[in-house]
Amino acid sequence: MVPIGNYLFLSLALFIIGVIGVLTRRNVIVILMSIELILNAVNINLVAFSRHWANVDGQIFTLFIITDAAAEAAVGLGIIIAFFKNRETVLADEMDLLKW
Amino acid sequence: MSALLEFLKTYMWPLIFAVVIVAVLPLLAGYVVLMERKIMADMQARLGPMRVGPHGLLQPIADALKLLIKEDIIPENADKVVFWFAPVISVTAAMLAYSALAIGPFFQIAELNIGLLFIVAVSSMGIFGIILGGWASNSHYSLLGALRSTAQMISYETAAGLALVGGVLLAGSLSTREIVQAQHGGTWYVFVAPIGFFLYLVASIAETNRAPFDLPEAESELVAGYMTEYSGFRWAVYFLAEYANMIVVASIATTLFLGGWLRPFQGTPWMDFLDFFPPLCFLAVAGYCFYRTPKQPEPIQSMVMALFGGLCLLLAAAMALPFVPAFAASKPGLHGAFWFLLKVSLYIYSFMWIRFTFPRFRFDQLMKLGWYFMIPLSIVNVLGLGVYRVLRQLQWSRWPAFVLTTGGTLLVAIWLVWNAQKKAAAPSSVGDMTEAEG
Amino acid sequence: MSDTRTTGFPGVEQTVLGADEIIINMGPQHPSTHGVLRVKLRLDGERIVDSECVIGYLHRGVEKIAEHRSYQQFAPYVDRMDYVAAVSNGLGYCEAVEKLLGTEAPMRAKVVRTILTELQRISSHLLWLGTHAIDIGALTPLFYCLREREEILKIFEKYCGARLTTHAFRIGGLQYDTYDGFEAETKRFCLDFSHRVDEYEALLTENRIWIARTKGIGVLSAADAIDMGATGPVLRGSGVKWDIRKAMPYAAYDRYEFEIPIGQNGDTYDRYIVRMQEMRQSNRICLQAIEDIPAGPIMGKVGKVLKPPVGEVYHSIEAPKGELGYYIVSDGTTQPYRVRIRPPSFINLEALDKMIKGHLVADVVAIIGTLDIVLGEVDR
Amino acid sequence: MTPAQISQYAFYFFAALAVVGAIGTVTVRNVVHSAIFLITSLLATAGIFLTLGAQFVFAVQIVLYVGGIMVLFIFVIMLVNLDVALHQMQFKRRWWVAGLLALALGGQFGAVIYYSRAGGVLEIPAARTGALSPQNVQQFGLALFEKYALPFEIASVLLLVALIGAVVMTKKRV
Repeated sequence: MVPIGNYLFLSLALFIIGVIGVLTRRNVIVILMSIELILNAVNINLVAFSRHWANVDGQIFTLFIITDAAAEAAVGLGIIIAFFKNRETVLADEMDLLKW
Repeated sequence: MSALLEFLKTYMWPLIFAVVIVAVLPLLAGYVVLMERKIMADMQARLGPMRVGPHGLLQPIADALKLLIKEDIIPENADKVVFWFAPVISVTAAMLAYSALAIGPFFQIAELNIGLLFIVAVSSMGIFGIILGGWASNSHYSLLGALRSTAQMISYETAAGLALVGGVLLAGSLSTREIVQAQHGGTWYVFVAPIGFFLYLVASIAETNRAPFDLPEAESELVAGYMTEYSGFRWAVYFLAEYANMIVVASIATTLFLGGWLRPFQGTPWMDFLDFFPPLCFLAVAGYCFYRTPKQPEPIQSMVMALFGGLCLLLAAAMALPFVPAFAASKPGLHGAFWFLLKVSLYIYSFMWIRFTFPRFRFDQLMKLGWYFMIPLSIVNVLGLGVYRVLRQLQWSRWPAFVLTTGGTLLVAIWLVWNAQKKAAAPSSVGDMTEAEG
Repeated sequence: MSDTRTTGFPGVEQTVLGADEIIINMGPQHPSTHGVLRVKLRLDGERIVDSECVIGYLHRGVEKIAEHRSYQQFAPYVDRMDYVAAVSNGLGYCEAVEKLLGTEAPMRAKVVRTILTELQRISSHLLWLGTHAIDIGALTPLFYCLREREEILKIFEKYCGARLTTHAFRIGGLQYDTYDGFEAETKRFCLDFSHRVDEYEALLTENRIWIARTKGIGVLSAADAIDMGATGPVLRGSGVKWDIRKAMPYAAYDRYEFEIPIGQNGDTYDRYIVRMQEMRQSNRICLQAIEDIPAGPIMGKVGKVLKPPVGEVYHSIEAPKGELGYYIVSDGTTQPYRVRIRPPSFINLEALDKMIKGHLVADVVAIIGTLDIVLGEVDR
Repeated sequence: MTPAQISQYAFYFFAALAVVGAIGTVTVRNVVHSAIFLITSLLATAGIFLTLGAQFVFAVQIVLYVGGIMVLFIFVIMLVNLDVALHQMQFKRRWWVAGLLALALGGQFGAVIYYSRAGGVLEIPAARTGALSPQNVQQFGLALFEKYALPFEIASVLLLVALIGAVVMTKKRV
């Protein structure tokens, strides 16, 4: 049985890589994908603790997080498409107007 | 080393089954293609492949060899790595799905308690093979074909998934084995949920991109869709994935709606003579092969024909084995596999029949059918089956419950069709075309 | 996210999501443009805003060739225009020259010509039906159609030795009399054929997908059809009752009873129905004609060297695709001074732009199919 | 090799795969490749769920995350123009500042985990009532529809809102 610390370190690694992606990349799509990575890291934590405490609640929260990720992806990608239509770019630092 | 041996010993049967599936599936897919060509030819007043082997029996092997030794063309500016592994994703997804399917009570790689969900999940991965292949080809035809294909598969996967939920609701389990066992002695779910079966049939045709939903490969519009730039063996791998997927959806439908490996009329004693059907069936095929053997034009063809006859004879003997008391235990495994594969074949035959009969939908019509008809109806179907279960729990007998729920779902279906027709409102009917002159 | 409308249409260098219009090329090597037609489409998303036909890929200068051939020598050339209806082409040309000469073919020749031309109409429509169906995605009708077409081609082959470019008729009548068993074979085919049409109709006419793909697609109003000069099934599909076989009878058509099927809405489905009915009517004509082929000579009185008087003539017939007209000017020599051909496909093709506007790209395939064009005839 | 051992090896394999996929996601230039790496990472995570005995979450992860969300991502990547974006700078100008900050954050979290493990906080608790049943799906379903019925409904409303929002935003002309 793998100790829970290992799961936590894995989750941490994914989380940090996700954060680095969000902070350093310019492409909004990659930023969104990095956010997915972060959510994923959280999911690992939840499931690991769910087994740790022998309680299914953590897994249910995972389901909610995945639902949330789907909603976020739909809206986020919708915004990207709408933005791309108007400005023809997907770079975060060019999204510098509050309206267009 | 001993650890490895122990591993092999523990998982001997699953490993053997896995190897069998990986080895046999391409051959099987090849022969499904041959059968498709033969059936198509029969329906179109032709003979089909006749040259390679007697009645074209060796055609799949010749085709595979030809594809293997063809030049491997990768288009310029293509994304080579993605181009290389996209077909592999497709075929892997299709093959992985077999790991949870039970071909007979004995032949199953892994019994999973999320069996059906696992199959759906894994086969949804096949989309990536298509979309990445279309993208990596660096061709507009491919990309457009891939996007169409993906949009279509996602839309119809929803309907197919909801249709499956109906069946799962009745069985009360996701495990393929338990679903089949739940139908044992009772009625197959196709008779309890005919609308669910119909929905799955249509959705699975669309999901496997076959006519009349074969828009991604609409030859008259998009050449060959996402496969346009593929040739040689990579193309064959895509083709294999397509046919493997067909077998997967047919297996799912068989498991969930057609009673899996169960013999028809399992519960009725006087129908037990059906037990003799499997060996007799093979015996008849073998007899026909031998009857045709002397009529072949070439001696080598006669030999191959006799070989096939012998093979069928062997299979007949295998099917007759359970009637020997010493081997009676092998009956569920052997006959189960026979009935399962027979049902799968019939399901695939209906695919082919539909393909050769209907024209192709237009893309917007296809999407409309998916979103405005299939998905609402499958939601209502799930609702109806839920009501059916509750009614059965309330000690209703089968027929009133069935008529009530299926009738209700059917009414919704009619309403949906009627509504769509009202919306489309064709300008006027064609009426009588001819008029007598003078 | 079904917004696939501006991605990667073939022939477009860059696709930008915001772009409103793109231009794509269909053909000349497209599998369903029936030869070498090239259509430039301007699209708004997948909807067609504008189109332009580019033709001439199969131009062979048939009209010019005529000026350097004697009248008889030119006769085989017309077979190469509408190569799926060579017999009809030959009939039009022979009758035009006969008119110019002021002679007429004997009755027996006329009846045989009528039978062969009607068989040719059936075979042309069969080929149209098969390819049209396969364009829309129905695989099977093609093979049924080819099966029956094969019977017709066998009759042609037995009659004149050729299947496709038959050169069946001669100026002044026929070169060959009918072969033994011609009547019996043709009659057997005709009696069988009406059931075959039922078979095709069983596959398509009531098919919901077929109706969805053809009804309301490529609508051409009667007024537009007349303005564009469309003829044949395209015109009749729009509800105009115009058939040269009735209006200005030629060959032996005035001897037989038949009806002119017309449509109402002028859409692809109506044209399909019209052609199906036309096959039945052609069959009916054949059956009537085969019953009594008058005895007598097969060749009228025409000399070995044809020298028509100075003058001009226009003669048109109802070819399977519409009005096929020949305008011949004679300067009194053995060679025509000018031959101008009015090809039905070429003129019907003009309606394409009107018909595909506002439809989807997938409908273009159906609409090109319903026009029943042969590029050999369009380009000549 | 016992099943426990297998699941141990599987964990390390999937963990390595997940980390490699994640690194690939944020570093490669081509967005499609980035998405492929992310898919790898998500699939590896699904495998990790399997080693944790969460079969239902494993299936949901593949169906929803990989089969749904990632297809959406790839769709959008193909809709927006790629060729231009390829030649642009992929990282922000002061990326190293952000990177350092993120690493510092990671160091903190790592220290927390490390010391709590050393301190025995992460030991299997004595109060644990029993192992998760192998009938994961049943347990999951019961909890979801009894204890968490309301959150479930709220989540579905959230999805509906997102759906409508996405449709409205991407409409051609609002």
